Amino acid sequence: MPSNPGSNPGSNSGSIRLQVTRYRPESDSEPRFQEYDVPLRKEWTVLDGLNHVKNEVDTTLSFRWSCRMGICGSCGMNVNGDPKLTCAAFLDDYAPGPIRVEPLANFPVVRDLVVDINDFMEKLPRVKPWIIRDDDALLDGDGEIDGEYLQTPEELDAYKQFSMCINCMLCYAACPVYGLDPEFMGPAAIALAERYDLDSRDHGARERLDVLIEHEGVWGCTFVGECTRVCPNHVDPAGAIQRYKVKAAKENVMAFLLPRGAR
Amino acid sequence: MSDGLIRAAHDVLIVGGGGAGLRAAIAIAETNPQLDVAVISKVYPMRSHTVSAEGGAAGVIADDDSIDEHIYDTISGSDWLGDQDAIEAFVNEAPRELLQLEHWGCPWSRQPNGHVAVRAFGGMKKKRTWFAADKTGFHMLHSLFQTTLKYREVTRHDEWFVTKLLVDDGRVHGVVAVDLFSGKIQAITAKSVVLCTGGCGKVFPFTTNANINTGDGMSLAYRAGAPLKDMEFVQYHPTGLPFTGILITEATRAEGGWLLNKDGYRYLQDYDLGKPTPTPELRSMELGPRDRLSQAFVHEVEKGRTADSPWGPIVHLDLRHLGADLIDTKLPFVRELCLKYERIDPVHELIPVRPVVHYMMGGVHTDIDGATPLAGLYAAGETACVSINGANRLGSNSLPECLVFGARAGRAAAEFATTAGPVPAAIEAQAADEVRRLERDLLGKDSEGESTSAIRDEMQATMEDAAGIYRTGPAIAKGLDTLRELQERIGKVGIADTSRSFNTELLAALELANMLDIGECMLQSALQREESRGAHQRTDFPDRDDQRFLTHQLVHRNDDGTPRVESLPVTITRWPPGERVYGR
Amino acid sequence: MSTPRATEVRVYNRPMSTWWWTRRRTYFVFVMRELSSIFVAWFVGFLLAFVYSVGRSEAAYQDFLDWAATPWVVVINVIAAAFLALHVVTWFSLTPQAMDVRIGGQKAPAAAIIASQYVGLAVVSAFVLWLVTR
Amino acid sequence: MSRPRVEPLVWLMFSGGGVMAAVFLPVLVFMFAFAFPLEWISPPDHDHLSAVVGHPLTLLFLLGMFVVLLVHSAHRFRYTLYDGLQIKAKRTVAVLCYGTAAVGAITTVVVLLSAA
Ligand SMILES: Cc1cc2nc3c(=O)[nH]c(=O)nc-3n(C[C@H](O)[C@H](O)[C@H](O)COP(=O)(O)OP(=O)(O)OC[C@H]3O[C@@H](n4cnc5c(N)ncnc54)[C@H](O)[C@@H]3O)c2cc1C
Ligand code: SF4
Ligand code: F3S
Ligand code: FES
Repeated sequence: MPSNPGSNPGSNSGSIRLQVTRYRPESDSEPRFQEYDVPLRKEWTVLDGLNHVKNEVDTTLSFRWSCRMGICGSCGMNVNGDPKLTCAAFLDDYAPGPIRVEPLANFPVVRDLVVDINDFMEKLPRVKPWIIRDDDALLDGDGEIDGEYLQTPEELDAYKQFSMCINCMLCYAACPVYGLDPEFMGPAAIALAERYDLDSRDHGARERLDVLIEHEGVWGCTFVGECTRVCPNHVDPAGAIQRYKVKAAKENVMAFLLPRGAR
Repeated sequence: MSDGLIRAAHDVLIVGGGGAGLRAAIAIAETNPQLDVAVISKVYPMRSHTVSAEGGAAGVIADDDSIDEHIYDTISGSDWLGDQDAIEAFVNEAPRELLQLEHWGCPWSRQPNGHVAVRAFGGMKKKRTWFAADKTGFHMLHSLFQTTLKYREVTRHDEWFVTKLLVDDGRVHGVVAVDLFSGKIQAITAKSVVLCTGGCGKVFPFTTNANINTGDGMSLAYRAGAPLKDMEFVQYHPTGLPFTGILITEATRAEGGWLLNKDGYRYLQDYDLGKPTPTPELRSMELGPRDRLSQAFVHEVEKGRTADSPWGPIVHLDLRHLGADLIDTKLPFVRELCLKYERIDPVHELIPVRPVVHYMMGGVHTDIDGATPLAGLYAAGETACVSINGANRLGSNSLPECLVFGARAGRAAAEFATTAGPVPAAIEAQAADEVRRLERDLLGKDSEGESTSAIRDEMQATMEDAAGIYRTGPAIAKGLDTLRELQERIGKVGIADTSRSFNTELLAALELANMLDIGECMLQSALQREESRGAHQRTDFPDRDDQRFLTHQLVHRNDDGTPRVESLPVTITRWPPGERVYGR
Repeated sequence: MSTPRATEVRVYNRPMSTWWWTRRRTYFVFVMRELSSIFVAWFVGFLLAFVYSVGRSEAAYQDFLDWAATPWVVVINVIAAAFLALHVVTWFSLTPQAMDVRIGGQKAPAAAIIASQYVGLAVVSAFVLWLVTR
Repeated sequence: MSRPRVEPLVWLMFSGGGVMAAVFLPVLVFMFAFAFPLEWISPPDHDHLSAVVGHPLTLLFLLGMFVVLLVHSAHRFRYTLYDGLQIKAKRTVAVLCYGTAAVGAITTVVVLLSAA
C-alpha cells in the first residue's frame, strides 16, 4: 500500500510557489519571507505543501498541525491574507500562485508560522465555559449520578451551533477590533459563553453576563462580522456577541426600572 | 534545587490532555482537591487526538439492553483475549461516566422525549452507542476541557514535550520535558505520573491517526522499565478515505451504509458475516467487527474484485439510499469530509474507502486501576492496555475506556501520591543527564546527518509490510532486521534547526525514536504469537490456538535495549473461550 | 486551571497598519458602513433646518426649498443618500444575526427576517409619504 | 449585576438610532432632500406642513428620533476613529463624540420648540 502524502502518486500538474513567513526569535529582528516551490497536486492542501517543504526541502520550518481533517484547530494560518485552516485550503484553489502563507494575524509570532495564543487561553476561563447549576446534580443515595438531565432535540438545537467551535482562532485573526485592542474578549470566547447560556441544562447566564457586560466584554465589538465569515464551523460568533449586547441592554433596563431589592 | 533544572513539583503529573488525561485530572480534583495536580501535554489539550473521534461511545442505557450483553460482545469481540474482570468493571462504569459527561455539558444527540439517543455499532448486539452527531470525540473532549477550566487548582503545562520518565529505586518521580515555546529542557517532578499519551498510528504509513499519535507514552514507559502488553494487535479500520486516511466513521454503516466491491456487490456476505438485508442487522454484515471486515477486503483484492485508485485498491461505501435528511442530521461531518477531501457528495455518490491503521489494542501494561508494575507510574486511554480490547477493539468502546480508566487511574495515582515520600536527590542528577543528552546528542550536532523523514518513511513502509492485516513469520523477522538498522541510523540523525523556540525538527526526531521502539515491540510480539486471533492474522498459523496463546504477551526491555517477550495469563471469569460468531 | 508560562521568548508583535481597512474588501465595506454615521448626522441637521424653516414662516420654508435645490447641497445629499442606502442594506442584513427570532420553536430563517424588514420599510415609507403629501 | 452601566444604555440608543435611520430616514430624505426641492413631486403647501410638523405627536416623535440618530452617529463615529484611524486618546474621542451629540440634542429641542 502507498505511503504518506509526501511520497504519494497522484495527479501532478507542475508546481506552485509558497511565500512563507520565517522568524527565529533568537536571531531575527523581524519576520521575513522565504520562497519554496512545491508540487501542485489536486489533492494537496497548503498543509501538505508545507509538510513537503519540512520533509524534503527545509527541515527548519516550524508550524503546528495534527489532525489534517479540520477538527483539531491547530493549523490556522493566514493564506493570501485570509485566515484559513491550512489542512482544508487546497493548493489548486490558489493556482497559479504564488501563495502567501503567514502566521495568523493579530497574534504575536513565536516562530515562523507559530503564534502565541496564550491570551485566548487566559480569557476562555473568564467566561465560565462549563455547566453551572443552581441545584445539586442528580444523585442517588450513594452519591452516584442518577439519570440524565433531559434535553429535547429542539433544546439541543438552540445551542448546537455555538458548541461547534474548535478554538482555531481564525476569528481572532479576522477581527480588526481584537487586533487593535487585545483587551477585547474576542469572538470565540463569547460564542462559547453563549453556547452555555443557551444550553437548557445551564443556569449560569447571569454569572457570564456579569463578565461580558464589563468594558472589555462585548462592547468593543463593532460588528465587523468577519469572525463569522471566516469561521470554518459556522459558529457565528458575531451573532453571539450582538445577542449578548441585547441581553446586557435588557438587563440594564430592568436594573434601571426595578432598582435593587425589587428583583 | 539547582537553578532552572526543576521547573515545577507536583503531587500528580498527568502526561497527556486527551480524553483519558483530562478525565484523570478532574477525578483527582474532585476526590482530592488538596492535591497539586498538573496536566502536561505536547499540544493544547483541545488539539488532542480524541477530538477526531466521530462515531460514539458505548454504555448500556437502553431498556432492552443489559450489562451482560455488552460484556459478552466485548469479550467475543476481543477474541477472548480481553481480561474479563476489567471488561466487567468497564461495562459497569461506562454508563455512569457517560452520564457524568452529560452533566458536564456534552451535547449528546437526543430522542424526542429528551433522553439520550443510542445508535448501533459494529460487533454490538444492541444499540448502545451514545453519540453527538458524528463529532462525538470533539464534543467529549471540549466538554472535558472546558470543565477542567473550572478547577483552578489543576495546573497545565501546555505544549511541553515529555522526553523521559525519572525513575529512582524502582519508583517514578517525574519527567524531563521540552518547553516548545522557549525550547528550555527542564524536569517536572511528581509523586506519581499518569501516562495518557494516546495511540501510535503514525508507526504506519496509512492511518486515521493524527500527526501527534507517535506512541510517546508507550516508549517512555518501556524505557523506564514498565512492560508493554499485546503490542501485536493493531486495528485496521475498514473505511478510510484513500490518500488522506481520514476516517469515515462506522456510524455510516450503523445508520445503514453498505460496502460494495467494484461490481456493486455487498461482498461481506461471502465471508461468514451473514446475509445482506436492506436495513442494518446488529452483529452482521457491515456491522461485523473491524478485524473481520478489513480481512474481507484483502480477500476481495486477491479475487480482483476491488476497484483501482491512484493509491491502491478500494471498495465503495454506499450511503445514497439513506437520503440527505438522515445524512445531514446524523452524519453531517462525513458529508463535509467527503465534499472537502474527495470532492464527492455521499448523498449522490459512492465513497471510495480502504482499510487503514486506526487503533492500538496493546499498550502499557496496567492492572484494573491503571497501575503499571513500576511504582508511581499509571497509564490510561489508548496508550494503556488494561486490557479490555484484547485482540480486537469494538468500535465505540475506546472513548468510554478513556473515561472509565482515566478516572480510575487518576484516583489510584492520587492515592499513591498521598502516601509517597519526597523526591530523592538522585533524580536531579538524572534530569541533568537527560538535559545533557538532548543538548549534546541532538541539538549540539551539525545538520549533516541522517534525515528524520527518510528514516520515518522507511520505518512506516517496513511496518506495513511486516505487520499489515495479514502477516507471516519471515516477513516479520525481516522487518525486525530493518528496524534495527533504522535504530542505528537514528543515532546519527542530523538536526539543521538551531533555534530553540518551537524546534519541531527536534520533536520529530524524538518521536521517531519512540516509534522505532514501539515498532520493534510490535514485531517482536507478532513474531512470537504463532496463531491467528482478532487483528493478528498469521497466514503461516491461520488458526486460533488457545492451547498455547490464550495469553497476553508482555514485552520487557532488556538492559542492552533489546525486547524480551513473556506471557501472562488472561483473566477469565464467567465466559469460557468460544467461537466468534457474526451474522448467524 | 492555571497555566504558568515564562516569557523568555522574544515574540514578534506585528503592528497593525493604519490602512488595514483597505486591505480587504469586507473591511473596506465595514469602514464605509461606519462612516455612514457622518451622513446620518448630516441629515439630522438638514431635517432640523427644514423643521425650523417651516416653524418660522412660509417664506422661510420656500428659502429652505431653494437652498436645498442648490447644486452643492444636492451633491452632498446624493453622497449622503448613498451612504444611507449602505446603512439600510447592511443594517437589515445584520439583524438576523443579532436577533434570534423563533416562530413556534423554530428559528426563523434569515431571509425571512430580512424580507420582513424591507416590508416594514415600505409600509412606513408609504405612510409618511401619505401623511406629508395628503 | 447591581450597578447600571452606561455601555448598555448607549448601545441601546445606538441600536434604536440604527433602526430609525434604516426605516424612517430614507423616505424623509427622499422627500425633503430630493423630491420637493427638485420638484419631482410638487411640495406640499406650508399650512399643511406646519400642521403636520407642529402637531405635538410629530414633535415628540421627531425629538425621540433625532436624539437617537445623533447618539447613533456619535457612537459609530467614535468607534470609526478608534478602529479606522487607531486614535489612542479614547477618552477624548468619546467626550468629543457624545458631547457633540449632546449639543445636537439640545439644539434639537430648541428648534422643535420653535416649530411648535
Ligand atoms: C479518527 C478516529 C476516530 C475514532 N472514533 C472513535 C469512536 O467513534 N469511538 C471510540 O470509542 N473511539 C474512537 N476512536 C479511538 C479514540 O478516539 C481514541 O482511542 C482515544 O480518543 C484516545 O484518547 P487518549 O486520551 O488516550 O489519547 P489522545 O486523545 O490521543 O491524547 C493524547 C495526549 O497525550 C499528549 N502527549 C502525547 N505524547 C506526549 C509527550 N511526549 N509529551 C507530552 N504530551 C504528550 C498529547 O498532547 C495529547 O494531549 C477513534 C480514533 C480515531 C483515530
Ligand atoms: S468561532 Fe469559529 S473561527 Fe472562531 S475559534 Fe471557534 S471555530 Fe474557530
Ligand atoms: S469580527 Fe470582531 S468586531 Fe465583532 S463581529 Fe466579529 S468580533
Ligand atoms: S490539522 Fe487539525 S484542523 Fe488542520
